[in-house]
Order: sequence, then structure tokens, then C-alpha cells
Amino acid sequence: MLLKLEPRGETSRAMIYLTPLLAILLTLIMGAILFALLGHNPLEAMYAFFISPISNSYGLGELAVKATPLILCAIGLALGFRANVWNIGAEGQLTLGAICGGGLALWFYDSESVFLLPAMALAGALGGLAWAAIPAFLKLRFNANEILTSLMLTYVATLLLSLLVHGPYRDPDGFNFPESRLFADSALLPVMVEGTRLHLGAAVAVFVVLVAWLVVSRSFIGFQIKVIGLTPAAAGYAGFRHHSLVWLTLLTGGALAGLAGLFEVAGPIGQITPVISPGYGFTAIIVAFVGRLHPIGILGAGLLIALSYLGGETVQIEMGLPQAVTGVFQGMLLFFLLACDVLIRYRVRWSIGASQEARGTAS
Amino acid sequence: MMGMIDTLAAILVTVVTAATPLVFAATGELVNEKAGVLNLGVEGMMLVGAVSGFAAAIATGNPVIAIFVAMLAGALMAFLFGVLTLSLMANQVATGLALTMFGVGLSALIGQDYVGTPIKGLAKLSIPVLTDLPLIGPVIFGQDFLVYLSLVLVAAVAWFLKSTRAGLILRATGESHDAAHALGYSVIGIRYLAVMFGGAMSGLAGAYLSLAYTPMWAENMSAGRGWIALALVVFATWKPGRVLVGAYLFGGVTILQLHAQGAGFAVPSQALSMLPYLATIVVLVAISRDSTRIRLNAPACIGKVFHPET
Amino acid sequence: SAEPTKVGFVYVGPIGDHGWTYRHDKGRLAIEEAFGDKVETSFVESVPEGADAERVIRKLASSGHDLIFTTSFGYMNPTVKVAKQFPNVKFEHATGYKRTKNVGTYAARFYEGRTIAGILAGRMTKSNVIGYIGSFPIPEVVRGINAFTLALRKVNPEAEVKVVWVNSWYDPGKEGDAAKALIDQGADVILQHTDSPAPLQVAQERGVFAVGQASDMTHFGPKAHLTSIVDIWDGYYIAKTKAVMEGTWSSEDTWGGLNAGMLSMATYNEAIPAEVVAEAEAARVAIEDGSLHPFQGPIMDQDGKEVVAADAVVEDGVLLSMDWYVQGVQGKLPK
Amino acid sequence: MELEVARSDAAEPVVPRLELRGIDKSFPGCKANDGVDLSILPGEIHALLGENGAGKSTLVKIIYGILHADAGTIAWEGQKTHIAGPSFARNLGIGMVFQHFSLFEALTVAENIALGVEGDHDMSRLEARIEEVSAAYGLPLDPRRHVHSLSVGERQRIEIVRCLLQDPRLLIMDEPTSVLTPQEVDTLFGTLRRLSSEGCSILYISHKLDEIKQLCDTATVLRGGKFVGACDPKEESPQSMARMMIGDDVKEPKPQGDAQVGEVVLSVADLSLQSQDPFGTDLKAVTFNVHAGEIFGIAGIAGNGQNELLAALSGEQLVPDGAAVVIGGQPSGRLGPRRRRSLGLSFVPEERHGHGAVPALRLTENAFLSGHLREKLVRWGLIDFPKTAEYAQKICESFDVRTSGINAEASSLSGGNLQKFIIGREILQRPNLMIAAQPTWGVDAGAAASIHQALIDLAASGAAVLVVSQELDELFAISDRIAVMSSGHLSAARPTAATTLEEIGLLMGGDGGAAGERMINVA
Ligand SMILES: Nc1ncnc2c1ncn2[C@@H]1O[C@H](COP(=O)(O)OP(=O)(O)OP(=O)(O)O)[C@@H](O)[C@H]1O
Ligand SMILES: Nc1ncnc2c1ncn2[C@@H]1O[C@H](COP(=O)(O)OP(=O)(O)OP(=O)(O)O)[C@@H](O)[C@H]1O
Ligand SMILES: [Mg+2]
Ligand SMILES: [Mg+2]
Repeated sequence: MLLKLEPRGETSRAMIYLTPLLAILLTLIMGAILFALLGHNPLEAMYAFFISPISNSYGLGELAVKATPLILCAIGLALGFRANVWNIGAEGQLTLGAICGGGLALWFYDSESVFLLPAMALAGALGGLAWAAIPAFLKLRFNANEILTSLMLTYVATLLLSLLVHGPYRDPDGFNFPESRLFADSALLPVMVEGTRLHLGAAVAVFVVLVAWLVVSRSFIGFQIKVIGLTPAAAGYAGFRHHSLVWLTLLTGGALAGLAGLFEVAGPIGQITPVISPGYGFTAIIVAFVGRLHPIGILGAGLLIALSYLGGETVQIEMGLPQAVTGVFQGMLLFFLLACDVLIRYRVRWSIGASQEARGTAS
Repeated sequence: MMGMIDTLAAILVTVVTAATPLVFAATGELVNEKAGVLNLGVEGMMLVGAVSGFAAAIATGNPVIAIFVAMLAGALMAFLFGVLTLSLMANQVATGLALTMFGVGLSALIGQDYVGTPIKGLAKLSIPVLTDLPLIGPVIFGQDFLVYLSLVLVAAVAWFLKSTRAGLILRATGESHDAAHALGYSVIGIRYLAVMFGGAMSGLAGAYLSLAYTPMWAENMSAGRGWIALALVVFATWKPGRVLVGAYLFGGVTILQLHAQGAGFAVPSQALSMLPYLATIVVLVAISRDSTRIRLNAPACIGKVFHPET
Repeated sequence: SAEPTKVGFVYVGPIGDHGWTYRHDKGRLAIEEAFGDKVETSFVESVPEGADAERVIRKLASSGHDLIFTTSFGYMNPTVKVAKQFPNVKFEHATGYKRTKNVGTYAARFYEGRTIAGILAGRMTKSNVIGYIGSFPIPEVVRGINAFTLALRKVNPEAEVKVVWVNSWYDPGKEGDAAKALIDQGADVILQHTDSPAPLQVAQERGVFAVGQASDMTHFGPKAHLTSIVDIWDGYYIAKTKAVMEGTWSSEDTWGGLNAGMLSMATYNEAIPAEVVAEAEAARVAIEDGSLHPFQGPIMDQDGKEVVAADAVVEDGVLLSMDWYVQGVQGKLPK
Repeated sequence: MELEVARSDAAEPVVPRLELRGIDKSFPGCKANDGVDLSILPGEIHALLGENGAGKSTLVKIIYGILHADAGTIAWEGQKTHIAGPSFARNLGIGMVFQHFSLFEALTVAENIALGVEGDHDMSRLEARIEEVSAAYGLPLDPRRHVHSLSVGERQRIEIVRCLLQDPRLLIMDEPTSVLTPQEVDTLFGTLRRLSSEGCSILYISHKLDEIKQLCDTATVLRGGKFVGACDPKEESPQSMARMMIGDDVKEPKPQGDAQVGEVVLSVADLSLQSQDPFGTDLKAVTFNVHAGEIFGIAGIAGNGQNELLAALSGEQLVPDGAAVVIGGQPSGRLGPRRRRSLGLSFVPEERHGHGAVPALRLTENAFLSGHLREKLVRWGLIDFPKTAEYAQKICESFDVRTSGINAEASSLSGGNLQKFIIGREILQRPNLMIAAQPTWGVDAGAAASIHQALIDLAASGAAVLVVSQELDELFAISDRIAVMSSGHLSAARPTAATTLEEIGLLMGGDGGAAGERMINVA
């Protein structure tokens, strides 16, 4: 071993900001090599991946649209992860949000009330919240592991959506095709920038990030969550109530995921379809960790990972690369992001045969 | 009567086959979780195993070599995971998910040329007389050899964890890496081995899919089975025997709901398809009461990063 | 020479699915073959049918594509929406029903192939139980089940159809398991309306017959394979590209069947007696020349009530939204 | 002790069992060992002394191969050697009992021992040997029990038995007696003397200087990582040894004058409670009162219900009968910790890391942990950071907490300093009632004295103080009345002045023996 990791003793503030840049740099280098090996111009590929998708206002809007559900779900998940509550079923909670909030839009499809949209948002959040309440209840009442229950409920939610879309939610004028009618304008999120799909949900996501930042870094509740996660015994000592915090984090996570689901159907999709999320709830888990469970970090990570999806589409269109390459490339980007974090607590040292010397005397 | 028994036997055979990839992947994951490492990349490792095994089967025509190649491929993926999480101390949950993304892409890339290529599936065992026995014949004596291997694997892992010193050390590492380190065990080394074993088993599960279960390669053919395998480890409260129970339960309910549909049950198919997931939750709730027992089996250090002192 | 014509494709699955998307990509390759460097094609695969579709379609439209094929039902509304913003780009949406000035629709009458499969199955079954693996209970699939059952019962009034829905277009393991369950319940011919060859493989292993889907699946189970209903988009894609090149493109609804060459039957199994092959071929010719309609009355619903009179045929509009089973299909259609 | 005489009279020079020369070890930000020399003779009981953070544990970890020295040499029986790792050390014949236990909670006693023993790995044989050896040395252990169900004292026995099974030639004990009863300590000393007479060397670390004086042949003193001297403990007084360690005199706690006993602040009446821990001890009709101005001591061997009593008093476990625990006249059994705090309760738990403080958090945050309520550090649901920092600063200043600053993580503090921080945090909240468990466990003499003084001053200022401790010396030094806890019962309290150490020790030990027997019978 020539390279050696040596603890810094304290975390490096500089590295907290530098490591993502380093990771992106490494990804660019490795990506260039990958694309060159596949016989493509690496510079062109990198441009197509990272710059081209956001080179105009529409692209920027799309970035925000794609990042919105990721960020909303990840914020909620991160609160739970901080408290050692392992909700991995945001996907299902998101689906329930779409089912409940969207269902309201269908129920009042001819309403022009300005209250429809807020009511939908509320119903969406409540739907996600209710779905998350199941694992919370099973965990606290029956000690059932929330990893398993929340994951299983995700499959159930997807099937429930399918059931509804093939049945009661079907567009009555849609020739029995499995999708709902298009939402009325009063049920659609307003677009914030003309000519893009940038909807109000993105602004809500930013607002949620700020609130979460306040909660996590300054609030008493955020403190309680942190202590529960780090050392439950100390939380008990301080009188922070474990049950309440499990409820709080799971329900908040569920509500945010539900809101994300509602924003999808009331935003870019505009109706209820059999597929609402291409796995946002799962990708959000990565977003949460790449963002180091910190709201501002999650904002950055959500945008970066969203960009990698947009970039993947662009390289397919512009360079004819298969989607598989995108997966490999995304994997690499994430690996580097995660690996470089080691530099926050450790520094790299060249060690000159110290271990050999040790071995010599031992034998 | 005979017909009933044959049908029952056929159903049981189907259940066992459906459960076998889950048994492989979950048992492998169980071992690496017992060592304290949570690898959520099972799905990705399965796919890479499936495509590598398939490619090797085409190239060599030898199923045994193909299976070894699949295991090797899974282990290599797991090694990559190990480098990140063990040597570079990256977060295990996120790295595992990234590994799945990577594995889905990589397997598709490798598999481009194999789409639509048929191969002969693994032969089923056929012992004169025994295989022809009613009911138990096909179920017990008429499976392909990987099914028997999966049973041997579960027994071997159970024995290894319970009765061998190496198993004890592995459990100790997952229980308290600091204490294991203080006693002089190489936490990182042990975890590398456990993680690679888990990867190899995921690869084997993938090979079972592409060589035996549905002998072909198609992108994303594991269709979420890696996630079910992960859930089964939790369901099994980290006991190998229960992995078997869980996998057969899940496979059983899955197959039964297909039969219920075929029999014309007037229940929407989506509702029936929910059953395996709901059944898993219900059984989990029923067996989770005793938190002390779970605590005894659940590795305390799971997912935690080990920072060795220098 | 002029700028090459750019043709874009949006796929719902990976081109490696060996099913639906795989066949569309074959069509794309046929365009390249036919026009050489006069065309440029591009595609985006595995595009989820949610919010992403609109962006991908728009990206294709805004990057100079002249003609864009969106190859899944779920792309209907995004296609229409983007088309409004790009009036000079031509769009072709598969399996949908919304058309505008620059959005055409196309689909294939795959149910015609099911009719022929029905004849083969009716003649080949001994148990008179047919297993049918469905993906999702959408009109397209229900139509296929009904066309199949009508033909089946015409040649073999005793035969019945058991349906199992797997709630997935593509899950080899589950499709295989569904096939096993159906065979265990007595089915000796397996039909599928899902994309993987797994059911055929199971049929081969269990010694029963099956009908392949999307591609010619003979090589996945030569003994079991009665025939396959093969999707063929090549001709249509070439024609539409040509129309765009020549400036003759117009928004149309194409619902082509055997006579349009949008589907074909793969080679029949050698085990099928010659007279059955002849019967099937005769039906094929009759369908092609219009003398046989797969949904020719009288048609009974599941309760035995006549829903189509003896001399009537089912209108395309009714076919498009079909959500009931004909007599001979067991079980209830989930609503 | 004839042996020792014989040894020192030997004509030829004895080869030391272990000899360290110029050992250096740095951690990021501190030099834990700085040129330390140490030489241990065969059969010698050698004490290693020093304040918290002096580098004792670091040095013995180097000997055991867990850490590697940056510089310096190690010679084992005259041979220069490199101790590659613990298993290498075990093969040489070095055994070690850790300060922070290196045990696996979910494993059985036998499995825990197997992990630390080289060679024979037949479980049933090992179980038999454990029973045999533990009985022979008077350290009863049931090899089939799971560690998580054992008391602290029993856990310690596992570590000791683990070493004994190896027939060690050098036994290292890092603060072994901090959790043992006087009787257990006597047994342990007997064991150690016997080992020593069999030729085993012992390197013994403890903050209890009178024990050192009783047991050890020589002592090496470290200060700030440096060797500052050696002495013969038999020739020294605890005070003189403490002076060597600290470089200054230790202030003896001034006992308060005649206790001005006020009204009852804590009243526990007929408190019976089932333990939440399946292997814990149920409380049986515990009754006592603590008055304002007095220090009430509860003695007892670990595992006799103290944890349960403390949880019931702190509010971490609720008591169904609300009136069984009355704080300041208010029935509090069903109130949670925060409510009880608002009634004036302060609580110092036994475990510093992970119970009384969060190791991964900064001192400011740890000040906030229990101080937010009474110090009003929350405003509109948000943490008042400036006020919290001020509070943390005040704790560090008033209680002489040595740290790099209030933003240091709690884990970076030495045990004694963290304990002073926690005590300070609780006292500065001006409690009417202070409950402190093992307040000086593992704390060096200087820090222990200041903690004792703080508790005495607190009582003098009119607060009621309850101290639960296994260390009788401590209780005798500070408390006004003492009661003994055994098997979930609490004896009647008696004034400290009117009782003797032996009397209390017997009360503890007698029942403790019974408790030990009970544990064996469970199997
Ligand atoms: N792993 C580590 N990383 C950084 N610093 C450390 C580490 N271990 C110990 N130290 C520091 O080294 C110094 C010596 O610690 P050590 O544990 O040897 O003290 P000690 O004499 O055993 O104290 P105590 O009496 O409290 O047990 C302390 O300042 C401590 O904070
Ligand atoms: N689960 C929780 N989440 C957030 N804040 C809480 C929670 N529990 C308590 N709090 C905070 O503690 C304050 C006091 O709450 P409450 O009186 O219910 O708890 P307590 O004082 O700990 O009493 P007890 O422990 O007896 O229930 C509340 O105003 C609130 O700010
Ligand atoms: Mg120490
Ligand atoms: Mg309260």
C-alpha cells in the first residue's frame, strides 16, 4: 500500500465544499476515458452530458422540474435517516400522494375554484402521510422493521394505482385506456416562467429546503432528531420522546413524498397515468446521502443527479449512445461523490514502506 | 386424485424454482449483513451475474463454468462496493443504490449482443423411480442442481455462522467492530470477504435467472427480485433458516395468486398481486414481537462505518 | 445533396427487451437501411411514461428532427402537447387516438394474428383449456383475448380460455410462472400478451404449445412454438419517412393489419397437421382480402347474451375501447 | 510478599519480562506518549499512574499491539520485538482487560471468551474450562448467558477470565476495579497476588491510590504523556503519589459542617417496578426520603436494581403509581424527564458517553441537551445559540473543564473532564434535587476531589443530593446518610457517622453473594 489514509482529527471545512468539485472532476476524467473507449469524442460527450441540457431557459426549467420530486422526497427521508428511521418507501408514499391529490382533481374535475389546488396539495400530503403512517404504526406497535414494511408497501401502492387507473380513475371519454382525464386548469400548478414547465412545485421545494435547513440546523426538534439518531439513550435521558420523533419523521417524510407525487400529476403530467414516478422515491435515497442528509446538500445533490438524467437523454439523442452507458456513467459519478467524502475526515498520505519495516521485525 | 397430487407437486416445484434465486441472493446478503455491511446493490450484482453467466454459457457451453463466471462477476461488483465503503468509508446505503444503477447499466452494455439468443436451460434431476414417485418425486428428486445447492447453501451458512470459529468472528465483527478490532481481528479484511461472498451469491442468483429459471438474457430481467431478497433478510431476522421460509412463503403466495386468477377468482388481478407483499408484512408483524430475540440476531453495527484507529 | 432527414424515436423500454421496443428499433434500422445517408435516426430508450416523456419528445423536436415516432400509448398527451409548439415537425404516435394537424396515429391490428392463433389453438388443444397471459387489462389486450377466443370456439366450441394478468409488460420470471400455473391448471396451449419469451420456454419444457409475441420466437422453443404474431413496423416507418422527405406527409390514423404488412405470422410448427395449416392460411388470406372479419357476429358475451348480431361486425370504435369478454373466456374482467 | 524480597536479593540481574524504551505515540492534535520508558520484572505487580488523559491506556494498547508506536523499542524477555497485533501479543503471553470493555453484547460469555483466546476452539470444552477457571478464582460466570444481560461487574469477570484462560505471562489491567465491590476487589487482589506468585507479571492501571498502595510492588507515573518518575507505592502515601501525578497537591474535599437538613425534597414510597430489561432486577417496595441540604448515599453492587431505580427517578422509565415518586411535593411517577427537570431535578447518569452526553456532538450542544429547559435555551422552537454558548462557557470555566474550546466534540474530552462538564452542567441549573450515579467512575484523583467538593457545596446551598455509587470510600467521604441496595430492596438508611465501612460492605456483599448464586441458577 502506497497511499494511506490518516485521520485529520477534526473535519475539514474546506473539504466539505471541495470534495464534490473533486468528484465531478474525477468523473469528467473517467467519463472522458469511458467515452473515448466507446469511440466517441470525450469533450463532445461531456458537453452533451453536463452543459447542453441546461444551455437554455427551457433546459434550466426542466432541471428544476426533474429535481423537484427528488429534493422533496430526499428532504423527508433525510429527516428520518438522521433519527435512524429507515423509510425506504418514499416511492409508495409519492404514489399515494398522486392518488389522493389527483383523485380530488378528478372528483372536482369541473371545479374552477381557487381552493382546488391547495386542497389537492393537502390531500396529496395527507395521502403520503397516511401511507407512511402504516410503517410507523407497525414499527412502534409491533416492532416491525420499517425497511421491510415501507418497501413492501411501495409495491402495494403501485398496484393500487394500477387498479385505480384501470378502473374508477379511467377517463370516461378515453376509450377505456388506462389513464385519467386531463386535469382542468384550476387543478394544474401554475407555470412560473413562460415557455418552460417550471411549476410552482419547484418553488415549494426550495421553500421546503429552507425550512428544513432551519429545522435541522437551528430548531429544537431538529436537535432532538439528531440526538435520537446518534445516541438514543442520551435522547431518553434528555426526555426526548422516541415514539413522537419516529412518528414525526416518518409522517413528515410521507407528507413531503406525497406532495412530490401530487406535484408530478398536477404539474408536468397533468393527469393520472399508470406510471407517475420513474423511481424518484428510490433515487431520493441516494440524493439524501450524497447531500449528506443536509438540506442544502440535498438541494445540490438533487440538481446534480437530475442533471445526470437530462444528460443521459442528450447523449442518447446527440451521440447515439445507449441508455446503458448513462447508467454506468451515473454510477461512476455517484461512486466518486461518495468516495471523495472520505477526504473530509481523512487526509491522504504517501506512506513509504512503514508496514514492510514492521513486518521485518515481527518475523 | 392422482391428478390433484400431480398438480400439487407441479405447484410446489414452481414455488421452489421461483424462490431459489431469492434464497441465493438473500443468504449471501445475510452473510454480509452479519459482518456488519449493508449492501443494497443486490439487484445490480444479480443482473451483472446474470449477463456474465449467460455470456459464459454461450462461450463455453458449460453450465458449471457459467455459474462460476457469474459468481466471480458478482464478487467483483461487491469488491468495488467494498473499496468504496470499507476502504474509503463511503456511506453504505448510498453506495449500494449507486451499485444497482451501475449494475443495471453495465449488464445492459455487456448484454447488447445476447438479446434474443436462446440457450438450453439447466437440466432437471431425473433419478429413475424416485423422480417418478407421486408428489415428493418431482418436488424432491426432480429439480435442477442449483435448487439443491441453494438448500445446501442455507444449511452451510447456518452451520458456518453458528458452529464455526470463522463464523463466530464474522458475527463478532458485525456486532461490534471496535471490540473485534481491539481483539486483533481485521475488521476490514473480514468484511471484504463477507461482502464478496454476498456478491458471489447475488451473481449466482442472477445466473439462476438467466440459466435455469428463464434461460435467456434480457435487460433488467431480475425485475426487482434483488429488492425482495434484501427485504427477506430483514424478514428472516438474520437467520438463514428463516430466509428459506420467507422465500418459499413469498414464492408460494406469488404462485398461488396466479393460480387463483387462472381459477377465475372475481378479484382484480392487481389486488391479488398485492398479496405476496401484504403476506410478508403480516408475517413480519407476527414474528416481530420479541424485540430481544431480534436484537440478538440483528447485527448491531450494520451499515455503520468502521474507522480504524491508526 | 440536401440535409439528411432526421427521424427520432421515443421508446418505452430498452431496445434489449426482445419485445415491443426491440421491434420498433428494428423498424428504425430498416429506415437507415432503406435511405442510407439521406436519413439520420436517433432514439431515446426506457423513457418513463410520466413527466420525462414530454421533455424527451420536445428535445427531439427542438434538435432538428423532422419526424418523431413516439411508440407507447402513454406518450399520447405529451406528444400532442409538444406537437402544438412545433408545427413544422411531424409526429407519429403509436396506439393512441388523439390526432392533430401534425400528429398522426398508427397501430397494428394484432388481433388479426390472434384469430389465426385461435384456429391453431382450437385444433391443437387436447384438454380444451387454453392459458392466456395478459399484461394489463387494457382494450388492446382484451381485444386480443376476444379475437382469439372467437376463432378458438369457432373451430372448437368446447375450448375455454383462462386468463392470468401479470401486471407487467416485461418480467420473464413472472410470465414463466404464470405459464406454469396455467399449465398446471390444465392448459395445453399458452398465449401471451407480454413481451418475454419465458412463457414459450416453459411451454417447451412442459411439452405443451405456445404462441410467441412480437418477434419470431421459434428458437426459444422449437417444439412448443405454434407460431408467433410478429410486429412489423419497417414498412410503415419507411413509408412515413418517405412521405416526410417528399413533403406528402399528412396526419392520418393508420390501423393496419395483415394486409398492410404490419404484422405477420411466423413459420408454423411442423407438428401442426397440414389441414390445420391450410385452414389457418385460408383464414389469413380471407382476413387480408377482407372476406373474413375477426369480430363477425354473432358474438355472445360471457353471460351468453348476444351482443353482436349474426350479420354484423364490430365497429372499429367499439374495438378500440373494448372492455368486456366474449363467451368462452373464464373469470371476470377486472374493472 | 516474601517472593518479592527474594527477587530483589537475587544475585544475577533479572531479565525484565517487558521493557519499553522511548515510546512515542501521537494522535492528530496531541502527543499521547512522549518517550516513555517502562520495565516490568517477572512476577512483579507494576502500577501505571497518571491523570485522565496522561496516556496510560495508549501505552498499554501499544503493548497489546492494538496501536503501534511511532518510535521506541519493545523488548519481550530481553528480545527486541515488534508486536504486530493483539493475537501476536496473546501468543507471547500478554493478556489484557480493557478499560472500555471489548465485549460483544449479542454473543454468549463463552463466545466472547473464545474470540479472545488462541488455540483450542471446541465450544463445550471451552465452556467447561470457563466454569472451572472462574470457580477456581472466585469469579463465577455462566458461559451460556448473553453478555447484554450481564451486569457491569459480571462483564468485567469475562475479561479477566478470558485472560486467565491463556496462562498469561504479563497481565495488563486497565482500571479493573472501578466497577467492583469491595469484596470483589478483595477476590481480585487475591487472584492477582496468586498469579504474581506463579511468576506472572501484572501491569495495573487504577485511579484508586490506596488500592495501588495495597497491591503493587512498583509504580511508574505518567504526566502529559511523559514519564515523570517511579516509586515504591508501599513507601508512599496516596497524597504523595497524587502529587507526582498532578504536580500539585490534591485538595481534600471539605466535608460540610453539621448538615442543615431541611424538608423532604425527594420521597420514594413503596416503589415496586418491573425492570424493562428482561435480565434486570425488579424494584421491591423501595422507600426512602432525601432532604434538602443532605447527601444521601446508596451503596450496592452493580445489578441489584440501581439502574432500575435511577431510571424510575429520572423519568426514563415511568412509574404507574404516580405517588410512588414525589419530587418537591409533587407526585411525579408518571412525569417524563423534562417535567421532572422543570420541578428542579438534575441527573448525572453513570454512563458518560452515550447517556449523559452525546460523544459526536460539541460541548455547546451537550450543554443544551439537558440545560435547554431550565436555562431557557429555546426561543420559538429555535435554539438560542449565543445563550447556549455562554452557558457552555460558564460550565467549562466554573468546573475547570480542560478542553480546546466549547466547540470541541464531547468524545475528544478525557473521561474526567467530560464528567466534570456533565456535573457542572447539572449543578449550574441550580437543582433542588441532584441525582448522581457513580459520579467519579474512572475519574482521576484531582478531578474526583473537585467533583466531590461540588456535590458537597451543592448540598450546602440547600439542594437535596442523592449519590448512587459502588465506591464505599466515596460515599463515606461525602454522604450524610447511607442505604444499601441489594436484589431490588433498599435497606434502611443510617447516618454515615454511625456506621462503618465493614458494616455496609457486609450488607452489600452478603446479598451480593446471593445475587451471584441466583445468576448461576438461572442457567
Ligand atoms: N484514538 C485517539 N485519537 C485521538 N486522540 C486520542 C485517541 N486515543 C487517545 N487519545 C488522546 O490521547 C491522550 C491519552 O489518552 P489515554 O486514553 O491514553 O489516557 P489515559 O491515561 O488512559 O486516561 P484515563 O485515565 O482517562 O483512562 C488523551 O489526550 C486522549 O484524548
Ligand atoms: N415529540 C416532540 N416533538 C417535538 N417537540 C416536542 C416533542 N415532545 C415534546 N416536545 C417539546 O417539549 C415541550 C414540552 O412538552 P411536554 O410537556 O409534552 O413534554 P415533557 O415536558 O417532556 O413531559 P413528559 O416527558 O412528561 O411527557 C413542548 O412544548 C415541545 O416543544
Ligand atoms: Mg485510560
Ligand atoms: Mg409530557
